[in-house]
Order: sequence, then C-alpha cells, then structure tokens
Amino acid sequence: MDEGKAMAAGEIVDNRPLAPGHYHMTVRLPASFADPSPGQFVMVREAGRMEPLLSRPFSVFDFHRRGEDALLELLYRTVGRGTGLLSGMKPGGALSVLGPLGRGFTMDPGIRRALFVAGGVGVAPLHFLLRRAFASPGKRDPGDAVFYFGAASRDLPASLAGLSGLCDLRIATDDGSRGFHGTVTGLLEGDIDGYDPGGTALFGCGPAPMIRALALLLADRPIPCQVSLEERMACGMGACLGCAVATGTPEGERAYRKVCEEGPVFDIRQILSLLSCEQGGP
Amino acid sequence: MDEGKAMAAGEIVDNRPLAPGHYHMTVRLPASFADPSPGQFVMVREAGRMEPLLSRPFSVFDFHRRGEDALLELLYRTVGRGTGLLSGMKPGGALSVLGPLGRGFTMDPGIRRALFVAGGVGVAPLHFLLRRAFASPGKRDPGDAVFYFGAASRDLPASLAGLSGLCDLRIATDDGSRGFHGTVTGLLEGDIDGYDPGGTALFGCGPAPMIRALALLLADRPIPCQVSLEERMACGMGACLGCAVATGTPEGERAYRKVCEEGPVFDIRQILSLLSCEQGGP
Amino acid sequence: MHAPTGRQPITSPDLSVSLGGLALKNPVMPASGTFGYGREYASYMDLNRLGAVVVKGLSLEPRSGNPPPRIMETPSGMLNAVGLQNIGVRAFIAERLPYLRAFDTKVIVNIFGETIDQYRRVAEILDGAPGVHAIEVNISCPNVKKGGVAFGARPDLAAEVTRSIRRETGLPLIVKLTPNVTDITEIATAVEAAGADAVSLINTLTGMSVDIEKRRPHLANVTGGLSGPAIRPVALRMVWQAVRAVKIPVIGIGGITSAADALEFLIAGARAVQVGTANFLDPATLVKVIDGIEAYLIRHGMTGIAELIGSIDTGPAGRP
Amino acid sequence: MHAPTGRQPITSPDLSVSLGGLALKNPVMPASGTFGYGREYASYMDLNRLGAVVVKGLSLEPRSGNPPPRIMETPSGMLNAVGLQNIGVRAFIAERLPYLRAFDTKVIVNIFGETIDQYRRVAEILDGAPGVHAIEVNISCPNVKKGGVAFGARPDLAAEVTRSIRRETGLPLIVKLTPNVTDITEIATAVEAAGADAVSLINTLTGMSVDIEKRRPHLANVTGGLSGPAIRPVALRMVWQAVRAVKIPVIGIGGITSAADALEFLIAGARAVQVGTANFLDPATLVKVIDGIEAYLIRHGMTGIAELIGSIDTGPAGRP
Ligand SMILES: Cc1cc2nc3c(=O)[nH]c(=O)nc-3n(C[C@H](O)[C@H](O)[C@H](O)COP(=O)(O)OP(=O)(O)OC[C@H]3O[C@@H](n4cnc5c(N)ncnc54)[C@H](O)[C@@H]3O)c2cc1C
Ligand SMILES: Cc1cc2nc3c(=O)[nH]c(=O)nc-3n(C[C@H](O)[C@H](O)[C@H](O)COP(=O)(O)OP(=O)(O)OC[C@H]3O[C@@H](n4cnc5c(N)ncnc54)[C@H](O)[C@@H]3O)c2cc1C
Ligand SMILES: Cc1cc2nc3c(=O)[nH]c(=O)nc-3n(C[C@H](O)[C@H](O)[C@H](O)COP(=O)(O)O)c2cc1C
Ligand SMILES: Cc1cc2nc3c(=O)[nH]c(=O)nc-3n(C[C@H](O)[C@H](O)[C@H](O)COP(=O)(O)O)c2cc1C
Ligand code: FES
Ligand code: FES
Repeated sequence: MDEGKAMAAGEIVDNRPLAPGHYHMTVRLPASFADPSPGQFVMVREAGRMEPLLSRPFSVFDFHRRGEDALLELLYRTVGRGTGLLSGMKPGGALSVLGPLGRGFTMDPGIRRALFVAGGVGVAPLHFLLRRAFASPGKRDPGDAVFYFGAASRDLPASLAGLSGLCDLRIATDDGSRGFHGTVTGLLEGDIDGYDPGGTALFGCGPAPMIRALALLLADRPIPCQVSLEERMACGMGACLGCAVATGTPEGERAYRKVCEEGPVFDIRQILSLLSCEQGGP
Repeated sequence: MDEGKAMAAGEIVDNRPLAPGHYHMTVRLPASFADPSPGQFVMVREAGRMEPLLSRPFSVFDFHRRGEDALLELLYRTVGRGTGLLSGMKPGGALSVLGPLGRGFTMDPGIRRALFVAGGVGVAPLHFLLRRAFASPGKRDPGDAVFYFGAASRDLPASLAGLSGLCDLRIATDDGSRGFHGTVTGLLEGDIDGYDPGGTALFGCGPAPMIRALALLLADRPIPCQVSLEERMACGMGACLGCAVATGTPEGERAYRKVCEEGPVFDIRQILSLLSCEQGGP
Repeated sequence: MHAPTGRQPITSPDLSVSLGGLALKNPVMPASGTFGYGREYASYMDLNRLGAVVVKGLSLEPRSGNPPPRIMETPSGMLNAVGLQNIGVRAFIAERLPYLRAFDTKVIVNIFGETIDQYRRVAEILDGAPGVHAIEVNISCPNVKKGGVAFGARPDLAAEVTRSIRRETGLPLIVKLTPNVTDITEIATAVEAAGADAVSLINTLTGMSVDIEKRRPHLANVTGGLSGPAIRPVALRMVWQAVRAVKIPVIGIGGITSAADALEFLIAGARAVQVGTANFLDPATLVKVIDGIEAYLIRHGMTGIAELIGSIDTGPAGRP
Repeated sequence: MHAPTGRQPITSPDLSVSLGGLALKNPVMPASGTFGYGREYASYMDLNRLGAVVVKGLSLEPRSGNPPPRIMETPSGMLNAVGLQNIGVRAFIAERLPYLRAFDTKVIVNIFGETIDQYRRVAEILDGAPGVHAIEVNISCPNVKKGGVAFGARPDLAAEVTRSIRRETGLPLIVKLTPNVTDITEIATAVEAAGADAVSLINTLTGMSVDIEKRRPHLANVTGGLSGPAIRPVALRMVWQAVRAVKIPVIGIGGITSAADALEFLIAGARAVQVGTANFLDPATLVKVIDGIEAYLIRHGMTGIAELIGSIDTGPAGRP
C-alpha cells in the first residue's frame, strides 16, 4: 500500500498572457507535492467548480521550491472552454492539482548532443527538460543543446527569450516574423544530417502534424527520439483507459497504451498512429 | 411588438457579508435598465458560466441611478449552490441580470398606516418598499410605518440599522439577543388589535412558516395584506409554468398562478397553499 | 478540410428549410413548453426572426397542471413536472392565436391528449383555424400518468395516434418522440409509415431528484422531465439514429444553448432544431442561435444550410 | 422532521449492508471501468475503507478496445467508447487478483461477453478463483456492437444470460442493467426471476457529440456511453422504479460525486451505491462519500444505514 498521494490545493500566484492566446501561470502548492521530472504532467481543475467536469492535463513548464512552498509553472494555450476559463482566473484563485503524473523523458548519460523540437505550446515540457538537464551548475554544456522552436509568429519565442541562454536556440515561424520562414521540422531538416547520429538524441513535443513530420524525417535516420504525446484524458492516472494510443513493438505486436501512465513520453518509433495527437499548434 | 428588453450585463461593485450567511451586493447596470418598483425581482446569473444552469431570483433591495449607471442592491442569504457561489464573487465580477420582473406591492393612496412584516432575508423587498414609500421627501410620514423584523439573532437587524430612521422598527429574534424573544408574528400578535383595520395595510415577506402564521393571524381580522412569495423559478418571465402557486378567488375558483408574472406579490387571502414558500428564514 | 472555396464570398447564405410541406425561413424554433404562447418573448426578440413559433402543448380542455414544486435544477439540466398545464385548444385559438398571426412566422401548435379520440379532436379543431401552419403531436410527455408515455413508448400506439390525426388534417404533421424507449428508430419508422410528415425529438428523459434533508422528492410529482444541456448527447445520438432510419425530415431537440450546439444536430442530419431550456437562461437565445448559424455558413463559404445538413462524416464506425 | 431523538448521541453508526449474501462493511464501492483493477487508486486511499472493489469489465479473452479518441466531455458528463478493453479473465486472476486479496475488502468482478457461452465461461473460471466475492454481469455496455446491448435491452435475453451464469456459480450474482430501455422494471424483474441476487443500475446512456469544425463525431466509435452528474436524475428515477419492482437489493449507480448524491440513492431505496466518473475528478472521492454518509447518519441520530435505506416519503403522487 503506497497510500498518501492526493489532489493538492493550488493557489494561483500569477497568470498572465505571454503571447496572443498563450498564458504563463504560476501555482503555489503545498510542500508535500512531489518533485516532477521533465515530461511529467499535472491534471488541473478549478477548485469547487464542476464545469468543466474533467480536469485538464498540462505539462510541467517549470518547478521550484521556495521555503514551505512548491511553485509549479505552466504554459498553456487557450483552445477551448477549460483553458479559456483558466485564462480568466486571477491571482488568489484556487485550483486542484493532481500529480506529478506519467513517465517523462529519459536523458541517457551517454547522450552528447540533445536536439529539442518544440511546436508552439509544446515547448512546455521541453523547457523543463532543458532547464533540468542543462541549466544547473555541474550539468551539461548548453552548447550541446540545440533547441528548435517553431511557432506561428515571433510572439511566443520572444516571450521565452530566456531559453537562448541555455541552449543554441533556432526559431522557425509560420509567418517568417522571426528566424526560419516555415515549419520547425523544415528548419531541422536542413540541419539534421550535420549531426552525428551516435550520441545525439531528439526530444519533441508539438502538434500532430509536427510529430508526423518528425517521424517521417527520422524514418531513415537512426537518431533516437522521444516525443510527448497528447490525448484526451479523464483520469490522468491509468484508470479510465480513455487516453489510448496505438503502439507497436519491433516484433510487430500492436497494443493500445495509456498516454497518461505509460506516457506521455514515448519512443516516436513505437507510435503507430499520430493522428490523434493535437497539442496546440504553432 | 414591444421588443427591446434584454439580459443586462452587470458588474459587481460591492459584495460583502452583512451578518452570518447574509450578503449585501451592489451591481452596476447599464442606464437602459428599467426602474424596478418595490416587490419586483431580478433573475441573476454569473456571466459566461453554465453552472448553476438556471438564473436565481432575488428581490430588489434598493435601486438608484448615478450618472450613466443604474445601481442595483440585493440582500441575499446563502442557502445552496447558487447563493454560495455568488457570495464568493469579487468586485469586478460579471453577472447577467434579467429584470425588473413581476408585479410588486401596491401602496393604495388611502393607506394611513403601513405594517411591514419581514422574516430574515424577506426584509429585502420590504426595505425597498419602505424606502420608496416613506424615505423620499414629500412622501409619507415615517411614523406611519411600523416595521416588524424577525431574525434568528441580532446580527441581521443590527446590520440594517438604517431602517430605524425610516420607520418605527420593532425587532423579534429567535434567540432573544435583541428585541422580542420569539417570532415576528408573535410580536405582531401582541400589537395587532391596537391598529385600526381601516386605513391599515400589511406587507409581508419571509419564510413559509411566517407567512402561514401571518395568514392565521389575519384570518378573522379584516386588514388587507400583500405578501411576496417564493417558488423555484426557471424563466422568471411567465414562459415555463414552473413557479405555480395555488390561488383561490372569493368565488371559490381555484387556479395555479405564476409567481413570476402574476406575483411575486399576492393578496395573502388568495393563497391556498403556503407550503412551498420557503424564503430564507430567521 | 471544409475551407472556403474560391467562390465569391457568401454574405447571406440561404437558411430556409422545408419540413414536409412546411417552409421555414430558417431552421430554428423554440421547443414547446419553453416559449409560452410566444408573446412572453416578444419583448426580448423580434418574433419575425424565428423559423417558427411552437406553442405550449394544448389539450382539448384546459388543464391546471401539477402541484408545486414543479421544477428542480440538476447538473446541467432541470427537471420539470408542470403537468401539461394549458388553457385548452379553444381558448388558444380565441385568445392567443390572433396575436401570433400578426407576425411573419410560422405557427406550430403542439398538442396532446389522454386518448386517441382527444388527440383526434384537438387536431380537428386546429385544422380549421387560420394561422395554424403545422401540428406537432406530443406522444411523449412523461409527466402525466395517463398521458403521452404509453403512446410514445410503443410503435403500434404511436402509429395509431398518428393515423387518427392524419385523417383529420391536411396540415403538416410533426410527431414528437420520447427518448424513454429502447429503440428510437422503431418508433420513428412506425409514425413515418402512419403518415407523419416529420418527426421531432427528443422530449424530456424521465428523471428524479431527492431532498436528502426532508427525505422526499424535490418535485411534488416525484418524477419529472429532464431537459437542458445534460441530455444533449442522448438527443444527438437519437437524432442521428432517426435520420438514418426515416426519409421524412427530423427536427433535433435537446440541450441546445448556442449555434454550436445547433450545428451539431444539423450536421448529424436534423433538418431543423428546437431550443427549449436555453430560452430560460437567456430569453434572446433563439436569435443568437440563428445569427450564429449564419455566421458559421459564411465562415465556411457555404451558400446555404442544405450544404451543411447531414454532412457528417462518421468514418468506418458509423457505417450501418 | 427527522431530528435526532432523545437517544444517546450516535458516534459510529452501522454502515454495513448485505447484498444478496454478500456482506459489505459499507455501501460504497467504485463503478466498474472507473477504478482500473484497484491498484491504480491505492496511492490515493486506503482500499480497506471501501465496501468493495469493483474491477474493470473482464471478458474471456483480452480485448484491445476501440481506437482513439475514446472520450469526450459533455455538459456535466462525459462520453466514453473505451470498447471494454481488458486483459482477459485469466490474466486478471493471475496478475491482478493477488494484489487485491491483500486487502480486507470485497472484490466484485465485472464481466461481459458477446455470447451466452462467453458469459458462462467467464463465470465458470471466476467461480473457482479464491478472492472473488461476487460477480457483476454487465449486460448493458453500449460501446461494443455485438456486446451487451442486445442482452440488456430484452427481458428474455437478460434472463437467459442470468440463468446461464447462475448455473455456473454460487457466488453472489449482481446483474448490471442498461438504462437504454423503455421499462427498466421489466428487465429487473426478469433477471430477478432468473436467479440474480441483486441488480445494479445504471450503466451509461448512449450518447454522441459532433466536432462542428471537422464535421465528424468526437469519438472514433461515433457513439459512446454517457456518464457523470448529467445522468444522475435518470439513474435515480430508474433505481427508485427498480426498488419498487423487485425484492432483491438494488445498487444505485449514476452521477454520484458526493455523499449528498449517494444519499439520494440510498433514501430512494438503493442498498448500496457505486461511484464512477467522479473518481476521475478526485481520486479520493469514494472515501469522502463514505465519511459523508457516516456524518449524515450521526447528524440525524441514526444508528445504522438500515434506517435510511428506502426511507423516502413520496407523498400521494408516489403511490403505485
Ligand atoms: C500530457 C498532456 C500534456 C499537455 N500539456 C499541455 C501544456 O503544457 N500546455 C497546453 O496548452 N496544453 C497542453 N496539453 C493540451 C491541453 O490539455 C488541452 O489543450 C486542454 O485540455 C484543452 O482543454 P479545453 O477545455 O480548453 O479545450 P476543449 O474545449 O476540451 O477542446 C478544444 C480543443 O482542444 C483539443 N483538446 C482537448 N483536450 C485535449 C487534450 N487532452 N490534448 C490535446 N488536445 C486536446 C480538442 O480536440 C479541441 O480541438 C496537454 C495535454 C496532455 C495530454
Ligand atoms: C421572487 C423571489 C424573490 C427572492 N428574493 C430573495 C432575496 O431577496 N434574497 C434571498 O436571499 N433570496 C431570495 N429569494 C430566494 C432565492 O431565490 C433562493 O434562495 C435561491 O434561488 C437559492 O439558490 P441556491 O442555488 O443557493 O439554492 P439551491 O441549492 O437551489 O437550494 C437550496 C435551498 O434553497 C431553496 N430554494 C431554492 N430556490 C428557491 C427559490 N426560488 N425560492 C425559495 N427557496 C428556494 C431550496 O428549496 C433549498 O432548500 C427569492 C426568491 C423568489 C422566487
Ligand atoms: C418547462 C418545460 C415544459 C415543457 N412542456 C412541453 C409541452 O407542453 N409539450 C412538449 O411536447 N414538450 C414540452 N417540453 C419538452 C421540450 O419541448 C423539449 O422537448 C425538451 O425540453 C428538450 O429540449 P431542451 O433540452 O432544449 O429543453 C417542455 C420542457 C420544459 C423544460
Ligand atoms: C471510462 C468508463 C469505463 C467503463 N467501463 C465499464 C465496464 O467495463 N463495465 C461496466 O459494467 N460498466 C462500465 N462503465 C460504466 C460505469 O460502471 C457506470 O455504470 C457509469 O459510468 C455510470 O456511473 P457514473 O455516472 O458514476 O460514472 C464505464 C464507465 C466509464 C466512464
Ligand atoms: S486518462 Fe484515464 S487511463 Fe489515461
Ligand atoms: S418561472 Fe417560468 S413561469 Fe414563472
């Protein structure tokens, strides 16, 4: 019996727009909230409200402890009812937070160069991974992290300018207002053959078309790649079987796996269908 | 076609507890909001929220115009989900307000003495009636208004101390912490035969037991009495037939009438059943 | 996927639909019992905007309805046990219909009875009344013990009511179905065969709620009809099933609060929609729904609502 | 009305109930399919607190379930089309049951099949498995085309499934009913006569929702099962009807999120309750429901849950 986890009471400390339709939120949680690892997520709901009914999953964008508090940071895009209501909440507002949940990214010690590929708000878990793996003293050399960041326009990358100190940041925008004019995978395509597959690893998160393009790009290139997937979730903890993603093993076995429990991070080569992956796009 | 009415956008200016479980709220409305008359009510909902689903009816406690604004005041008791959520709203919060609705009190010019009988939050419409009929210059003499106010304890009457300047205020409390120790109708009972039935009129609002006791008290006393009733409402405007109250005519006809449209103010002698009248009690 | 084509931008798409002989300027109307006799809403909207006005259910004789409490809120819904209170069909024709005739909108009269003969006679009376454009037959109201439930729950009885009314009137005949059945398509096909020009669905689901302090039902009638957004998924499923089962038009009803909700029904194949409980939340809902549908058609470059109706792609799982 | 009497204050009322031979320490358990195989929730609560654990529906062979998207939120509810994905009854016994046996709580195994024979064989396998305390037979899941729907919608088929399982096992047999029927009492009485020790209801209502931008259903399976607070009034009505129709215990299910919700069912006559969708909103819901029921009994001076169960006063309208 490993009893003891619970929904945590969260208080919004800060909630502000970063770029059109994108918000950054800081939530104060009790010290008992466990340390999330990069790629893990939380299920969030407004405390005391029943609409929307289900909690919403968000990747951890950042996390620190300060005194008795745990501070959770989220980056989210307003796409519907839940995120719309969330964006209207003010500091002091009460949330219920379940987590940290799921299995995050694994950064093999043998990795010499990490390539990050973020599409839009898919930057959230990669930001946390980058900070945990490269930003702390004694960690890896920022020069070994190349961060490909695609967005609709310059606004979102501009608002996350702090990234550039932690890595070699390469930006692609759909409207060409900053960096490469095109998709992030288009940008990566130009570079990819310059990287030595040995010792390189790719970490991706973004809208379904991005993940598909990435899978295509890697089809005949032996670079390991972990992606964080999305699926509609009810429980976030493996109980409802709602968040199925079709996966395949090299032996040809086909199975639905639970994004919430066995993911959200998967080896891109195990995902049979990327069609239902819809993280807020650039 | 008398088109032109609509749900009005309201902004909470102030919302604070007056007494345990009782709140006073001021709502700013557009100038186009029509003047309510005493006894009329409004249907209120949190703007942009679907839970609770139905709007909630509240009597007008007071109403003024200031410049371009109309200021609506409500007095409410937290009894369930809707009023509970309302009590948590902060200044700046957005409401949708439909009204003014229903038929209010009629103050016959021939009335020389008005007796008000309020139970708990039932004071709301009577407060507005008192202010409209007695508080303005050139209006009636406050000495002609006797206001019987029953409450659970001294808290609610104490918070509405301003009433005493407008009338002869007589308080009854269930716990005896102020005024008469007992029900408001018990207090009235001791006085009632001192009033000359000719030229006297009674105006009541309160929980069902109070209204029933009042009806009993008046059974063989020919004082006219108007009471504001409550019933669960869906539309507030006569369309759903949800708010039925059984009424009878002197000719023995029995009919359901709509509290929202034909009331909420009725001649107490027309009400066949007072069982479903449940306004927040003392 | 359905992006605007290279055609001229559409500025006023054609919203008109035809319901088994009844031509409506747009597919949006109130649901019976939530719009009074129309006049109640006239100060909140221009009734001329509506596809039709559907009035509170009428019976041969006036009915006083159920004792209060009659309504109770439930999660995203409400229960009602109004008990089909109404002024009776003759008083309606004498006192309420003249007002409605002044508007350029269709008047659909909802009727019910406790016996086949009562249904028949109400229809007979309405048939001769100028200003009545169609009859909607409630074979489904769950509130009245001897009322609709028996008719709407059995295909044979549903067909019998339909046939008997069909004989009385040449007016477009809409039969309104109850969702409290095992197989909605069975009832829909039975009334189609019996001469209905259209079906409308759903009426309310029968529900109940209990006051745990008093330990008695919230409604004096014990059970009531559940309506509102809570029932929308059930309504939409049944409408989709009915659309595939019958050839006559289907009118979608149940939990519609916005143009987006209405579009779900139209895309699933409903020829028109009715808005019920949402009228209580905002009395101008109907007009907002109409405006929203028009805006959607424009945004999607559609010249008319016909392009939208039934355009759902259900993929492999939806094939019959 | 029901104020505490002059008796000693009650501090720990008796919550235990008996379900056709199955003794539970309290009447609260999870609904199948919302609690995994139990272990998923062990870090959020002490499983020993529960009246029983009810596991995800099991079939003879493992099932991979439906393609995604499998769930969609609706007003106060959710649609699911998981498609009864499960590891199969044998893997359950080998891999999951041992874990559950360590707890001092009853294990109820939910089963389903596509043929009478499949049902029968699953029951047969479970009958011999130590640590299984009761079988709940899902004759109602609406997600699988060839699955439960046909059995639960017809009294004769429902009875046949019940009988065939009854022959295989002496374990307490709970038959779980679908609400997608015209008359729930007909099915309840049929399975009672066929040997069920209890009935549980309701399973999900079949529903649907449409993505209006993509113009296709939100669920890959087109339709799904509606659960959550939205369906509570329908569930409560059917439970109340079933309680009056059968003598065996009735387990109430549908939209329960709190002790207050659970109390509605108990007062209406349910001997026990199951909590489904609400486990997703707060994984500690079940324990909160148990604590809340106990607090209510204390507040009302009741010595045990038996005083509460079926204590509803429905007044004149509720008389049969
Ligand atoms: C593990 C995980 C991590 C996530 N991390 C983030 C994050 O860090 N920042 C962020 O902005 N979003 C993130 N998402 C997506 C986020 O959960 C959805 O955008 C959110 O649930 C939408 O809620 P809504 O009520 O606003 O939208 P709805 O009104 O429910 O739906 C609006 C649109 O959003 C899509 N959508 C709904 N739910 C999901 C979902 N679970 N996943 C993907 N698309 C969905 C719908 O298909 C629809 O097109 C994550 C999702 C998962 C599964
Ligand atoms: C014309 C009219 C004027 C009113 N004026 C006031 C007022 O000025 N101040 C005030 O505090 N309250 C007033 N009420 C009562 C108020 O509308 C209810 O207290 C409120 O709707 C309860 O909402 P809720 O969601 O908090 O309670 P719920 O959770 O819906 O119910 C909680 C309790 O309140 C009772 N209740 C619910 N709705 C009503 C209702 N419409 N009337 C009476 N009891 C109800 C229920 O029976 C239940 O016991 C008025 C009601 C009417 C009809
Ligand atoms: C208060 C109320 C009264 C109703 N009265 C009738 C009626 O008289 N005749 C009828 O056919 N349906 C009646 N209905 C059912 C509605 O017309 C509609 O079918 C149902 O409410 C579902 O739609 P909604 O969810 O949009 O409300 C009534 C519904 C409500 C809420
Ligand atoms: C995701 C999900 C999966 C379910 N799986 C099963 C199942 O395997 N077997 C079963 O009998 N019922 C299943 N159900 C139905 C529930 O047990 C329950 O009857 C229904 O959800 C209504 O209760 P609720 O409103 O509390 O969720 C499932 C429900 C949900 C939401
Ligand atoms: S969200 Fe419930 S199993 Fe993944
Ligand atoms: S509240 Fe709808 S008619 Fe009175």
